[in-house]
Amino acid sequence: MISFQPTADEWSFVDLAKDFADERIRPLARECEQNRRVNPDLVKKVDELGFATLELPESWGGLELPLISQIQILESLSYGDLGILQGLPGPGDAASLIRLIPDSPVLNSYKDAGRDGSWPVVAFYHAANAILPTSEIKAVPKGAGYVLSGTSQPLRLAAFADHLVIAVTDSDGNPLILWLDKADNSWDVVEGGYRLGLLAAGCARVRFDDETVNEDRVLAKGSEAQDLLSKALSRVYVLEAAKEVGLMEAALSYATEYTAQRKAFGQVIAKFQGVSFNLADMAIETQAVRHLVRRSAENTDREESESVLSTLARAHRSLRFVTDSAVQLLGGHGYVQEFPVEKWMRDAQAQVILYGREHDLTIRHGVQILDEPIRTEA
Amino acid sequence: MISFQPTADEWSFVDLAKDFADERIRPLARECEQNRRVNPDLVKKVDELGFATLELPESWGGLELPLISQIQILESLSYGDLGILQGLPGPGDAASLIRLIPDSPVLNSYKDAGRDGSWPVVAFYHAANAILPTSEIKAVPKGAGYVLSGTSQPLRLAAFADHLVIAVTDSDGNPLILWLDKADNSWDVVEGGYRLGLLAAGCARVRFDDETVNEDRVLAKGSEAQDLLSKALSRVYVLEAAKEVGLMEAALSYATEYTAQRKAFGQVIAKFQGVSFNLADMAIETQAVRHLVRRSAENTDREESESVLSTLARAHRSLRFVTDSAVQLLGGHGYVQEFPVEKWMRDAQAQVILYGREHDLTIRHGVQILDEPIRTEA
Amino acid sequence: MISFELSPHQQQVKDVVHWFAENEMRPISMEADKSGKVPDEWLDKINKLGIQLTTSSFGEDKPKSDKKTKSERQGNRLAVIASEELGWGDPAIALTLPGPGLGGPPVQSSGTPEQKRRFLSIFSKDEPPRWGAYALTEPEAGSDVSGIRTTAKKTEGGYILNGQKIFITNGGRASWVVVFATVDRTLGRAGHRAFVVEKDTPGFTCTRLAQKMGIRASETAELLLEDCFVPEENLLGGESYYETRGDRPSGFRVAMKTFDNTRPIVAAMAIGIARAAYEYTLDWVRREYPRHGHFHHLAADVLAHAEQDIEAARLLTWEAAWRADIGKPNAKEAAICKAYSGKIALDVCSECLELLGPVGLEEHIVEKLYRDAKIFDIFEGTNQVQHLITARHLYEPFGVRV
Amino acid sequence: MISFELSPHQQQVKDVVHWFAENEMRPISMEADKSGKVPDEWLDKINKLGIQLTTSSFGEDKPKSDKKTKSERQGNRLAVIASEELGWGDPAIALTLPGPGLGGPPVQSSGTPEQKRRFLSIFSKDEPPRWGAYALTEPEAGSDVSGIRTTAKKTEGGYILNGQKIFITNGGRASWVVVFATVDRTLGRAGHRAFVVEKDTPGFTCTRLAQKMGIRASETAELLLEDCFVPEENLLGGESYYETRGDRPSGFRVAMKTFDNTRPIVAAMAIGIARAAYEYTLDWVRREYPRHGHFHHLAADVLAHAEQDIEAARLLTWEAAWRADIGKPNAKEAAICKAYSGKIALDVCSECLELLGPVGLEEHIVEKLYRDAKIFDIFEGTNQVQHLITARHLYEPFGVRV
Repeated sequence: MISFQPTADEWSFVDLAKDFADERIRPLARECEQNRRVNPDLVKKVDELGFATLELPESWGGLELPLISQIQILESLSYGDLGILQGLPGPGDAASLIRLIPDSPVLNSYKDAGRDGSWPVVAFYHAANAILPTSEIKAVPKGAGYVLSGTSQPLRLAAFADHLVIAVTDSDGNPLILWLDKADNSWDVVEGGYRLGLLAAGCARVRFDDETVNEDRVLAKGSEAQDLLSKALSRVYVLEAAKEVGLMEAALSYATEYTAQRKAFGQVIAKFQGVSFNLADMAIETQAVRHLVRRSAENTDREESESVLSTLARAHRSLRFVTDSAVQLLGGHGYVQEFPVEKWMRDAQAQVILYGREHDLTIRHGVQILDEPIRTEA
Repeated sequence: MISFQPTADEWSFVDLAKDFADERIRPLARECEQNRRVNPDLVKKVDELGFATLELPESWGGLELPLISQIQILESLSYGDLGILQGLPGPGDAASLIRLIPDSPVLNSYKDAGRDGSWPVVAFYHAANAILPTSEIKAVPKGAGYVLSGTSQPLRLAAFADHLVIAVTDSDGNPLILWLDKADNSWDVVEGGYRLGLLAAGCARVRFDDETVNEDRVLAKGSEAQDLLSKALSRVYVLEAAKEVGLMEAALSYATEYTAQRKAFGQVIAKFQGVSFNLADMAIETQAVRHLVRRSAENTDREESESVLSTLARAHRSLRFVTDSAVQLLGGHGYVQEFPVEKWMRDAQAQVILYGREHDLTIRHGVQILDEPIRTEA
Repeated sequence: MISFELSPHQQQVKDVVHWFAENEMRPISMEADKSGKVPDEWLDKINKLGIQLTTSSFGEDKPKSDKKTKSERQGNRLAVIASEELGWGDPAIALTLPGPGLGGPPVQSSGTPEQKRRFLSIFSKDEPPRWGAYALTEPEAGSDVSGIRTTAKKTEGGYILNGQKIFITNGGRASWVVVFATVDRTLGRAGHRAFVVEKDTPGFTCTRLAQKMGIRASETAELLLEDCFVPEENLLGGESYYETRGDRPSGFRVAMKTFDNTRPIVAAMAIGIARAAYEYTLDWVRREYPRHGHFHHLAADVLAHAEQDIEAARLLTWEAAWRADIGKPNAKEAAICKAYSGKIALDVCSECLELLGPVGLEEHIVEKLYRDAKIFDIFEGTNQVQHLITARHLYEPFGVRV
Repeated sequence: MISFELSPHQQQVKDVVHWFAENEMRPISMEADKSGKVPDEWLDKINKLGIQLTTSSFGEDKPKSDKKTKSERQGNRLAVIASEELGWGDPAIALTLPGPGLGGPPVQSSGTPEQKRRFLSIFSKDEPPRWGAYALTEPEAGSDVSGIRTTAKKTEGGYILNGQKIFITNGGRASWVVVFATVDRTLGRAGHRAFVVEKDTPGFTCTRLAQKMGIRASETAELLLEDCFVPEENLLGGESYYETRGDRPSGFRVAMKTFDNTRPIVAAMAIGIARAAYEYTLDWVRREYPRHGHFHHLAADVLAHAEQDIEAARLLTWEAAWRADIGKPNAKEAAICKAYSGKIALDVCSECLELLGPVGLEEHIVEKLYRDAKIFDIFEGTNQVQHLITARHLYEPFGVRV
């Protein structure tokens, strides 16, 4: 039955998230950006409320929510500040891997480490989006293990990471996923002079200098690794797209209130030609993407992930449009740091850079369509 | 020296064209569409005024104008009605081929036939844009000649054509351009139930049923043919893009006048939210494309054709936008045939269909850019 | 629970209507466009089958409908599901299906019991096919009510109407037309009245049928009211309806509110158009395009965008319908889904034509859909009007009216 | 004759400025962005070389300018050619080059001979670097003049100014600022006056410098005027200028008209930004991307669009400058080129960032250009204002004002 009605549980969790975003996250956004790290008290509070473990399995002490529920909560949190959300320590994108193989013995030590509810930081490197041979990580089989070398592109959370997930195709052409622990393996963290956005998200490159990795660090190999990565990325992409919707909503509602109340030349800005149409377009885009994300979440919960790539691509495009429009509607005030919208536009651009190329995602989805049998159902 | 000033000669020719477009072409647009053929008196007048031979060489009795001059005149004529312009008999796109090799003996009989100023109709088939093996014309070498078979996609002027230019790659992989005369060769004309646009332009498919073509019909072969086709198409694309600018200008000025004068709810439509911004966007697009076409014309006159593909692609996109916007600004009146804009939108869509795929043209230009050395000059 | 899966009943409605669209509408589609007319014998046959276009409660009384669950109304959702399939079949023929059409909702929502009976009962499979129509637009005003110039002057036992209406779907063939007029322009909305004007009423004529870019098989009429006497009992809601409410034009507002129900239906038809173009083109590209290289990528890019636009439009439309079903205000959502669907319908058709290339010029469903699609961004409120409504709702909490 | 080829002189100006941009600006660009400041010693050095930003007659007095031909003025064309190169070098540094800046044109066009001498002669390579500034925008009004609230009250020997100005480029470091104020709001435009307020005038303070998304090395000041006495001789044009013209605010209009000259310059800088991002990315893609497959096509598509947008923006900007040179009205063209260039500058940067992928996050010129670009769609009149101006000119022949 077609319905847009959240469940009662979702309502109450979303309410909690909204209040938390308004009262706790939004006020700290600039401070966390300046410190390039999320305020530790805030992190503690996030952990207490359970927002950090939406994706983790119950057997790990997580909430193991379906994606359709998670996206509603993440959207509300991200309304507070995407920059903070992306800088929260913990398993990050790797949570989706853990969700899929909670009983893997490779993950035991990490599982133990997080028993107290405070999870060590994991950064997730994968080459799915990699086209640059000169800056990629290579894995050469050696005995039952591997030797890693090379430098990654900038990754989220890499600057803070205690663990690394490395998903690559090894030099023999076999897919491979490794789970590394800073205690056992070493890598260098290369931080750039980031000024664009998501400055609290710990973006950095990681570099390996012929690092030997033992067999017991292999999370998956071959077609199993391929399948695992593909499923995990589908989940990650849905969750990230939901965060983008939250940021769009923030920009939309801020711009609405600003143009409704701010006067210029004796009337509120809303009444000037072009302003209200631009605002309507922002609202339409935001709502369209919200629905697409929900659809992709529902599909992925049912293990049908066909539209995820294009949904994320659309979220990227719409996020750039909506945050840019918010700056534009605020005019000069949109460009200065007393108002949040300039930060949102920078965060938005950083976000879309980190999570896959828009055109690439779309074309990959299009190729899937062309290669599939025609769906007779809408 | 950077200048946007037409020469005195251009001014006077453009003035003539403008008046002619207003007084003679525009009033006959609907009639010619209904009759699916340009009014013969109008054709005669066009011939008398020399508008039909702008591209033909002087040695052929043509005006042999540089592209930069021709585009200004074509833009003004097309302001009257693109549908009529595209249905004018004569050499059509083949004029650009003739311009490049006026002395080819293959063309002698055509040259003689047009000595009285009334040129037989030529349709121009080329496979440069062809991706559909099932509907293409094949040329198989036989002795010194060729055997043609297969059916073309719909071509402009094919329904009226006395001559055909066939530019293909033969079955041995060699580029080839043939010039056929209805007197010597036979082909079938397959007319579809066209209802979209450019209905006076004689669009049809041509079909060959193992037609033997003698050696003396070969206009060019091999790299010469390749080069000739490429140069001719550059000229054709510039001229077609200029016609599109004329149609944009027509739609822009009609929509301006309509929204400035028509009232709804007690005020002129111009004052409603969104209308004037849409109009401004139409004006900006039209002017941007006008300049790009001029730039491409200037480049092509200097035998640098690098930007022609993307200019035509942009003209296509902008033409669709501007003619669609004109319909939208007229509202319900835009959709009915008492007003010209619905026809312009249909003509526009037919035009962009006939002259190359927008995305394809853009990507081909992009590949050129990537393969060229960096231009250090702007 | 948020869900986008059709229930068995919803799926059944979709399947039945799709079957009809594919097997009854599509075979006559191109010819109807060419001749500018839906064949009478076809309409007779369809009418005998009991198939009508009743936008007010579309799917609830479908031929094969199940016993309805009491728990949740779903008429609006069924209506948009069915409308998408009809738009997929042929939008011009869909608009020509017998029934009260857009005239149904105002009669349904504002008519007296006697009026409902009198005007709605005539649509029956046991009678010849009949139509109702809805006449709001005038030469000097688009599809909004505030600019109405048609006058209604009170007289003995009724009203004298004078005015002109344009762009009236089925206005020529309709058995009756809901005509909006004003008893006094200075009263503004309080002066507006809706009348049911019956065919062959003296002074009421169809002056001409418009020639259009598309939906050529659908009749678009110009109506003229010259000293046209309409009896009191044809004043929608009846005299007492306006008297008791004094200046409050609430009855009229209900009649206007039908836009909130009809816009999702129009949006759904537009989505059907886009989907028809997309499916045809996808199939064609799979057969005709090379399987690699840049044409392959180009087609992938275009088709992925088209699929997504259709999906997004459908979800926005479902949302508007769902809100109506559960009794939530949906004016903003109705405006949004109409604005979005009207626009993407044309975009998708245009992009599909690009993929087809010159063959797309020929007698071809995509070419026809392109011409049909454009009106969906114009009628039932232009895209601009939908944007304005959307913005108004966004600004409402701040007391600002744009 | 229509031609888009640079003359030898135009080419020379372009080459010289490009050399400067590449060899003097670029090396300090990233560091200046990081520290939010153009180094003083660099400004000293540049000033000693005689390089200034004088927007009024930019290129005509370039260091290496040839003997000018009498036949045709080309200052505006030279200005946009040079400005594109400066934008390419670094827009924040370009805006910080010593000179009268945007304050120059009003002094040049409306000042008395004595004022021109007094205020414009201080910019010299033999003096320390100095700046002029232009203060129009106020907290309650964007970059249009009609909403001005800063007051000027006539008093013995001068005026008392009260008000606040925001977003003033170089407002803190400027030796003088052209301040717009009104002697009587009820007079509308006729009440407007422009004053040259000199640094350290009592009551005139720079209250703070804005922290911005981009152009961080450029100083953006908030200025406060509290009972600030400005002598009569600093009223631009002098007292008699307004007396003799009565209510006709033509002098003021001339000062406003400077937008028609400055907008193409701002547009040209935006084009320089886009070109810098494009060239960097093109070079990078050629080195790093595979030479075939869908990434190749993706890059081809993006870069072809970027190149075309840059080209179109440049031609629109050249047209606006050319019209100014030959004395034709160019307000519409100036608005169009500003609207177009301001928008595509950001678009191109954003698309280039997509091609760069995650490495684009790092200390990277394209990332910086993206942040810089956005202000070019806002200052000197937002994109919306440019659209409105364009529409107004389109409707002017019909006597309609939107």
